[in-house]
Parts: sequence; structure tokens; C-alpha cells
Amino acid sequence: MIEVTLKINGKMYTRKINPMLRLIDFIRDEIKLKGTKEGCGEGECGACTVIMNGKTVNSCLVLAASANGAEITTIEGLSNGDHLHPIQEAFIEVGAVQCGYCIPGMILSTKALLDENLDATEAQIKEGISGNLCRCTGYTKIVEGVKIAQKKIINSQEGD
Amino acid sequence: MKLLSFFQPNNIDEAKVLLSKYENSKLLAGGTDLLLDFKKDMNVPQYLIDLSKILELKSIVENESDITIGSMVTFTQVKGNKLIKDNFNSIILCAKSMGSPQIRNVATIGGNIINGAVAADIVPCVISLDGILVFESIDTLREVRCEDYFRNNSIEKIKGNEILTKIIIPKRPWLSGYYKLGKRNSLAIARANTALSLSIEENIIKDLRVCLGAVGKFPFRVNELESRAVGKIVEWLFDDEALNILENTVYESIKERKTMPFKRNAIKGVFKNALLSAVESGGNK
Amino acid sequence: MKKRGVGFASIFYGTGYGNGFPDESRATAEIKEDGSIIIYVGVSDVGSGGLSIMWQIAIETLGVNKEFVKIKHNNTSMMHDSGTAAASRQTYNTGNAVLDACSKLKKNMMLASEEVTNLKVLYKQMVTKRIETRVEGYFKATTKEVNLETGQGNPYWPYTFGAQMVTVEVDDETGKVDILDIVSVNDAGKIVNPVLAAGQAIGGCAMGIGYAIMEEVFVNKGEIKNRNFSNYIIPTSKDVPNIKSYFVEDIEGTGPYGAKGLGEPVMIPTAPAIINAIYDAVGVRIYDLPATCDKVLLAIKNNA
Amino acid sequence: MQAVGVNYTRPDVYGKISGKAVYPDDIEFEGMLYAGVKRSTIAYGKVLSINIDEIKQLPGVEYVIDYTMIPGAISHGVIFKDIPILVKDIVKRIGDCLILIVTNDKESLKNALKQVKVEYEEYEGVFTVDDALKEDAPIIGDGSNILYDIKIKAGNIDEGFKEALHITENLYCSQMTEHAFLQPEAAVACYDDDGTLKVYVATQYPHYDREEVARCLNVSEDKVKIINTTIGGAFGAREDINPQCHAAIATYISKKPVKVLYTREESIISHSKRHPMKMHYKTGVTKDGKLCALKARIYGDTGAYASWGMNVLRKAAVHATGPYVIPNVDIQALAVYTNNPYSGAMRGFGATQVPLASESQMDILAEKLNMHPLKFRYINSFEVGSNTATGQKLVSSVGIKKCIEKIAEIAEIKL
Repeated sequence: MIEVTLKINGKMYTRKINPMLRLIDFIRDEIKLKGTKEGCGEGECGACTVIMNGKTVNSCLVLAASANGAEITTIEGLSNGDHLHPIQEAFIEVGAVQCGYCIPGMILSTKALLDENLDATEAQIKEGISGNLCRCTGYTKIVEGVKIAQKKIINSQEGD
Repeated sequence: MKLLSFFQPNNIDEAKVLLSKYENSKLLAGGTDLLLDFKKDMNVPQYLIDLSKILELKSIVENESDITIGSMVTFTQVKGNKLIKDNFNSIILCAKSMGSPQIRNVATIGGNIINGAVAADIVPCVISLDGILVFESIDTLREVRCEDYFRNNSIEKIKGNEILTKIIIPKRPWLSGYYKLGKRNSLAIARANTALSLSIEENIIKDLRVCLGAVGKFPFRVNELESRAVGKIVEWLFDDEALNILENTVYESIKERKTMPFKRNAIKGVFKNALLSAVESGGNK
Repeated sequence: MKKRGVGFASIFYGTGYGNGFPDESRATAEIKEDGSIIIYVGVSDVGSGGLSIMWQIAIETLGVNKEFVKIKHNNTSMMHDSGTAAASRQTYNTGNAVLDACSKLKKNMMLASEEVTNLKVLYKQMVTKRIETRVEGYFKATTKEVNLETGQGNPYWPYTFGAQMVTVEVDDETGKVDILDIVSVNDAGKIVNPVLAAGQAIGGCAMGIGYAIMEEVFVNKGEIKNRNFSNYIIPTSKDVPNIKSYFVEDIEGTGPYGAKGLGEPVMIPTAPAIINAIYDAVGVRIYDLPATCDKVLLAIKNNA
Repeated sequence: MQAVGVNYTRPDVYGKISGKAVYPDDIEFEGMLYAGVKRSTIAYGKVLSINIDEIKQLPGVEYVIDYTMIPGAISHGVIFKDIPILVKDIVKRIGDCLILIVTNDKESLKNALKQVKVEYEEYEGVFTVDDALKEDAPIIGDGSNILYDIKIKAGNIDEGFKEALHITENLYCSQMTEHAFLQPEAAVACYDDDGTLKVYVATQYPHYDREEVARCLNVSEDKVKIINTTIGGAFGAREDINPQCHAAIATYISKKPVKVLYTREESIISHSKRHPMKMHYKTGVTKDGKLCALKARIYGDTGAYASWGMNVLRKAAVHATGPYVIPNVDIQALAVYTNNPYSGAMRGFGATQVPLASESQMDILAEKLNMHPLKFRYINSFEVGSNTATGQKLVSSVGIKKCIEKIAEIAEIKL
């Protein structure tokens, strides 16, 4: 067993863990944040995407031990109380959500993309979410949602 | 086997010491492949040495005659790096088409090379750019041309106490290109890929390196095409004479395999697309 | 060289279990003391939006503000059997059961008071006047078993229709097929929620793309060889173009507000339209799905 | 209208957008056990022995359950009850469930499943429709390898082809596919305060699940509650029973909450698949461009169990013509048992396979006629009053011509 400390959604968590424990298991089983989903366990589907030190990772392909000291954002860290993030608002508005299982990962990929490049073109948006499989929507409305999120974020920044 | 300990050394020397101390150990260099093995309970070592905290391995440095890429540089880092962009178009194209954003954020150049999967994306690029791999252990340092590493893999293969620390790629005013044929446009494993670099003067080919991937156990160069091309005009590379060399090469390499009839044909299109990507990048080398 | 082609396909699709199989849905509508109206219905929302459809049909039928209407759908002890979320049958069959229940409740509400202003007050009036505050709705589709020797009969009802136009680009030197554009037009009668319906249509096309050019379970002597998403591959965001969806609403009189089912038929024309588009682009016809780069390139070589 | 035809925000979106929506794997209870099944690794044969006693001794193992410990029915199925919950003796496909292991943590379960050793007497299986239809083929089904055989006949097929100016005849094959929904199967069972056994599961049909769980426990349906959680996609693969009965049996025996969770690999192995089909098509068209005859033979590999095989092949047969009037038809569709993974429901359900053939034939004939393929479809398509191949008169809401007109308008094609 080894001791690790991770900062998840702004809060520090220290746990003694088996060094083989994956980051997704740390988040779901140790911290009990269930919004991060496991779809394939091999980094193909992106349902377990979280943001680690500003970059998206498949939390099923990262050992919690490797993530020691890292800052992690999960879907639970996105909204501020009942106040939704503009990406969440945009996804609701355009109807980007069907079964919802890919959505936490999809939203985090979108956030990482827009944090880095708020003016991402359509091609860049498709690239940005290309590690998140969705079987329901055909992506079209998700891409539309990202575009609306861009506008919302830009507008809110102008308002500041 | 059961994992007993996990280490995160802060520098290369610490890593070398750990590696020599613990016999049954493995290096974690990103882990996008290794964790797949763990999932199947394969290749689980007693000691795991995570290289992700070693800053020395994470930089891309320009020297007088080369650019040196640390083995723990991620594909995302490569993709956005100006030095690479200015010098090695093929590596940029390769990095962009590798895996997915999440995979590129974690997967490293060193990991990709050492894992040496048949369809490893970066290897054909490094070979076609005459890249050199640097291996270090507590008491040794050796440099191996990437091409030799795979051609003589049984001899050159990384030793249990070695770390691939960097990849040295010579700077030269050549064009380079890359194309990967996959079954889909993201998260694709290469059905076949080609990396090439070439030196052209007034439309005459002065030098050429062509490396094919996913059409043999390891990526390999097509020497016959390279030598025949020298002195010819660039357009010759699009002619049947050149393309037939590729077709025969692939045929010889995988004639027993079911995919041979497809790949011997597809390689010509893959090569052409790689060549076009090189020629089109001509404006900025 | 990359070559473009356009392909078409049109289809029909009989919804419901069909063939005389008992295809029943049930729903319960109840007005509560707090003025809320609960619809108990066994609708499974697999992601397609069935829950929203039942909610909207209930609101429309009851003619009350949406805040007052809630759907309870996830506990078998609380609702009656409404059949499967399958066969594109929820909107038509279960929607009809909700419509039936809500029509009856509405009638009871009107019996208590012609003018509905306050549901809490109305509830009291209903109780006072001993009018049922909880009613059952039911719907059974009418189909007839076909004769196994002649096939004659009325196996399904209603039918949904669709047509698609797909533009592809084929690299005739690698066999790679890219889907550039899809126009999907469907007749599913009255559309209850256009955004949800478009979501189904577009998602269906994406699944159709996978079916047409990349998906296949490899089985050797009964053993599935590709057991995860690295080798059973489905389309990513970069494999699916921006799909345009249209509905022509040919009203079905027996459907709730004229609606028919649409979850399945929306995916069907995509694959054959892609196969036809590949032919249009490079002059080869693929007879075995999926049209992988291997098959397309070898067909081109054999055709030359 | 106030609510119909209006884009209401779906009520379930808020939970899904915030990560709060509860899928079955998100449910945990104090003292919850974990259960999983060992699946057969051979496609056809007899189980001779399983090292159950050894498994019972492994760390963390609480119960090892075989078919004899199931209180009620030992098999399930949407129409025929032919799929073993736990195999009695004969396995018919790779992935059949042999024994159910219940442990007190995930790791022990994984370890115990790996330690299971099964001895089989392996039989020669059949893996293609052609082999299954041979006279001396081993019989996989119930007395026959033909699960279902339907014919649709209308008009006079020979006369029909005589009217044809062009005839095209081809063989089409469609592949087996996988639903690939994003949420792998999971179920959590526990006893409710009122004494009913409760199963949390993501399902397409909770009342059917209740029926099967009650059957296998040998209790009345009012003693079982299915809680349908948020569902991470289905596409037909959540119609047959998968983890429901196993979780319920484990809870019934242990009296404790039990979770069954599939990996993606187990998900793909366990649930039904889209029927691969072979479709022989012969289609004729008159000089005026009117379809006049269709002969079609459709063979679906239905795998080891019936599931919805009959219904899928019926749907294939009924939709074999495409949305077109064809006065003379001779269609036959068969669902054939093999030792392959069982085929069942998947989006489109038989009607997704046949258009590969029918719509390809349409383009081939349009080219022979030198007619635009969209126009060719248009002039043959159903309208109100048309008869389908089964003699069904379409009395209302036949929107196919409108669909084609819309495409033509967008593409600027003259019909």
C-alpha cells in the first residue's frame, strides 16, 4: 500500500492505496464520485475522461499512484452548486444528450478544448472530442452544443 | 506476479539506480499500453518505476546539428512544438493522427518506440529521419540508430537495466511527410503507414528515406526505392516503376498473410499520400 | 485519387411487435392532493427520449401547465406493464395509453369543474363529488398474424418511411471511404419533440455509417475475436459528417396526435445509400458489408 | 398545440449533464457482495466437472452457485425459455453461464473466476448456416436447426419475370454487429424493507425482467421489484436477460445486496447480436420502369438460442421488397441455429439487413433503365391504397413519396 494525495475538484484527498489502483477506481470507489463512467477500461471510449493538470486523460489508463499530487477535475467539479457551466447549459439547449453515459467525459473534453482554444473551429471541435465515443447522438448536436458554449463563454467574458 | 512497490524518481540517475537495484521492475512511460496489459494481468512487474516526474526527459531541445526529444515527451507536446513543426513535418502529422486527445496527453514518444507494436505510429517517422535512440543505464550509455534498433531487434533491444532517455534527430533541410491508413479517422490503428523524408534540388531527388509501417513485424526502410530514386525527378516517385517497388516489397514482407493482397496495393496509395504531404509542406520545409 | 459519389436509399418500417402478438401498453393518471398530476407508465428511456414524449403527450392531453405533470416510470411496483422500449413502439403504443389515461382524467376533471384554474381546488372538488382521481389508460395495437406459407396478412401497423441521400469520398488508391454529407428525411407522422426526433435521426445515421463501412463482429468457430472498442470499432466524431435531418409529417390517425415510431427506421437507409454512393464514386459495388478499405480497394483493382 | 410538436427540455437531462444520473454501477449498499459468472469457453459440448469445492475455499468467496441451487426455472428467453441462467449440462455457445460466484469484494471475484477449471466433453459444432442446413448436421435447436421459416407469395412469380425487360440477380451478405452501447451491463439486487426482492438494472423492459426474476426464484411477481435506473443506451441488447437473474439469485441465497458488473469484454460476449444474413435476390423491372417480380431467399444465422430470431426473420421477409409495389413476389426467410453467439434484437430488427440487397438492386436496375435512381424509387414507391407483399393495404400515413420529394428538392433532381 502506498499513500497518495490528489486534489479533486479543489479538495485534497489522501488515501492509502494499492499501487495498481487506477485513477478511475480512486475517483469512483475511494472518493465515491460516481459521475466519471467506465465504458471500456482501455482508453478507447473516453467515458472516464477527467481533466488532470489541465489536460484530459482517460482515468482508466492512469494509475492513481502516478497521479499523486495532481489536480483533477471531474464532472462534479464543473457546476457551481446549482449553477451550471455554460457547456452544460449549451448541451441542454441543443439536445446534445441522449443516454448520457458519454456526457461527463464529453463535457470535460469540451472544457479542456475551450480552455485552451476558445475559438476552436468546427474541425478542431471534432478533433477535440474525437476521443469520446457516443453511440446515440451521431455527434452533430454535441458539436452544435460546443459552438453555443463558445458563444456563451465569450459573451460572459465580455460581460466581465 | 504482484506489484509490490511503485516509485516516482525525480531524475534520471535515481531512475537508473532503482532499475539496477530491482530486477523484476518495469518502467512506466505514459502507460497507455502497459495498463492494457495490467488489465489482462499480463506483464505485471514487482516494481514499477514511473518516469513521469523526471523533467529532464520531458524537453525538446535544439542543438547545432540536431533536435533532441526527451523520451517522456508526450504526443500532445510534440504536436504543439514549434521546433518540431519547423523541422519535421512527418512527426507533426503522425502526432496529430495518433490515438485521441486523451491518449496523446499521456502517451510518450519513448513509450511508443519501446512498446514497438507493429503499428507503432512514431517509429517510421524516426527511422525515415535517421533518428538515433539513446539508452542509459547506471553504468552504460549507448546510441543506436532507430532503424538498426528494429532491424537487429534481437540484439539491440532495450536491456532490463536501461532507460531510453532521448531521441536525437538530425536537422537537415529536407522535406518530410507521413500518412496513416486506418479504419476510422480517430482512435485508429494503422492498417499501413508510411513516413518519408527527401532532399530535392531543382526538382531532382538528391536523397530519400522511405519507411513503411504495419506491413511487417517492425517498420522498415525500402532501400531499393531510395537508391533508385536518387537523380530522378520528383514526379518519378508517382510512377508505376517506383510504386511497383513498394508493392513487391510489401508482397515479400507479408506474403503469407491474409491481408497481403490488400496491403500490397494500399501501400501505393499510402505512400503517395505521404509523399504529397511532404511536397505540400514544401513552403516551410 | 479521391472521388466523390452520391447514393440514395429509401425504406419502410413496420413498427410494433406485429403479427398479432399482444402489443399492449398501460398507463395510469392520477391527480394528487397537492395539485400535481402523476402519470405512472412503464416507459423505458434508453436515451431516446421516451420519457419526454410521454410527458409531452400527457401535458397536451391534460391541457395543464407542465410544472404540474410528473412521470413515474422506473419501479415495476408502481406502474403497469407497457411493453418493451423496442420495435419503435413507445411513442405510438405507450403514447396512446398515456393519451387514453390523460383523456379520461381530463374528462373527470371537467366533470368536477368546467373551468380548471387551481388543481388543488379541483382535486378537492373531485373528491367531494366522488369523481375518480385515478384512472387507467390502455392501448392495444391491431395487427394480424401472417400465414407462414403465403405470408398474407397485416403484420405491422403503422409503417414509418424514410429516404436518405449520402455523399461519399473514396480514395481509389487506398479504398478508404469518408462520408461527407447525409440528408435524412423521415415520415414518422406528427413529431412530438422535433429536437429529440432529430437526435434519433442523426444518431441513426451514425450507426448506419458504422454498419456500412467499419463494424463487424469477427467470429471464429463460435468465438468472438474482437471484444472491446479497440477492435470492435464504431464511428468517432471525425467519421460522422454534420447530418441534416428533415421530417415530412404524414399524420397517422391512430397515433397519439398523429405520431408514429421512429427510433429504428432512421438508421436503415444509411448503409445501402453509402454502398450506392461508393458505386457512384468509383464504379464498384460492394455486396458484403462492411465496405472496408480492404474490400473497396480490392474491388477497384479487380474492376480495372 | 401546447406541448406536442414543441421542443421541451427532456426532464432527465439535468441528472445526465451533471454526473448525478444513477446508472446501475453507481449504486452501492453497505455490506454489498459482488457476483459474477464463469462462462463457457467452448461452443458446444457437455460439462463434465467444475472445481467448485476448490473455488469455495478461495479467499473472499462466500458462495459458489450452480444450477441446482436456483430455486425456480433454470433458463429464460423472450419467447422460448431456452437460454440457461446456469448451464445444467450442455453448452451451446461460447459465453454460456456455468457457475455463479459470490465474493465480498471485486478483487476476490476476479481472482476466483480465473481459478475456475471446467472439464468438457467437446462436440463438433456448426458455425455456418450452410453447415447447419446439411442433412447430417448436429441438431442445435429444438429438434431442428430451422427455428423459423416464412414464405411470402403474391401474384405469379414466373409470369412476373416474363414481363421483365431487365432482371438482376445477386447475393448479398450482411455481417454480425454489436450494439456497442456505452454503459456495460450491471445490476444490483437487494431485499427491500417490505420483503420484496429488488433489482436495480438498466433495461428495455422492466416488467419482463420481473417475470424472469420471479420465475427463477420461484416466487410470485409481486415479490419482485425491478427498478429501472438511468439506461446507458440499449439498441436491442437490453431485451434479453443478462445480469438480472444472477444478481437476484445471489441476493436470494446470501440475503445480502449483490452487484453484478460486466466488463466491456463480458458485455460483448454475453448479449445478443445483429443477425448476419445471406440474401439471394432476383429482381425484375418492366420497360416502363415498374418493378414486376422479386424472388428472395434470406438466411439468418440465429446462433445458439432463439431470442427474437423468428420475429427478426419475419421482419426481414416482410420488408424484403423495400417500400415499393411489386405485384409478383416469392420470398422465403429462414432463421437457422448454429453454435455462434445468439442473434436477437438490434435497431431495425431484420429490416436493417434486407435493404442492402433491395436498395442495391434498385440502383442496378435504375442504371440498366438509364433512369435516375431517385426517380426510379419514386415511381415505384407505395402510396395510400397500395398493397404490400403481404397483401396489406396501406390505408393512411404513407409518407415515402413526400420523403423522396424532399430529397429531390434539396438535391435539385427532377422526379
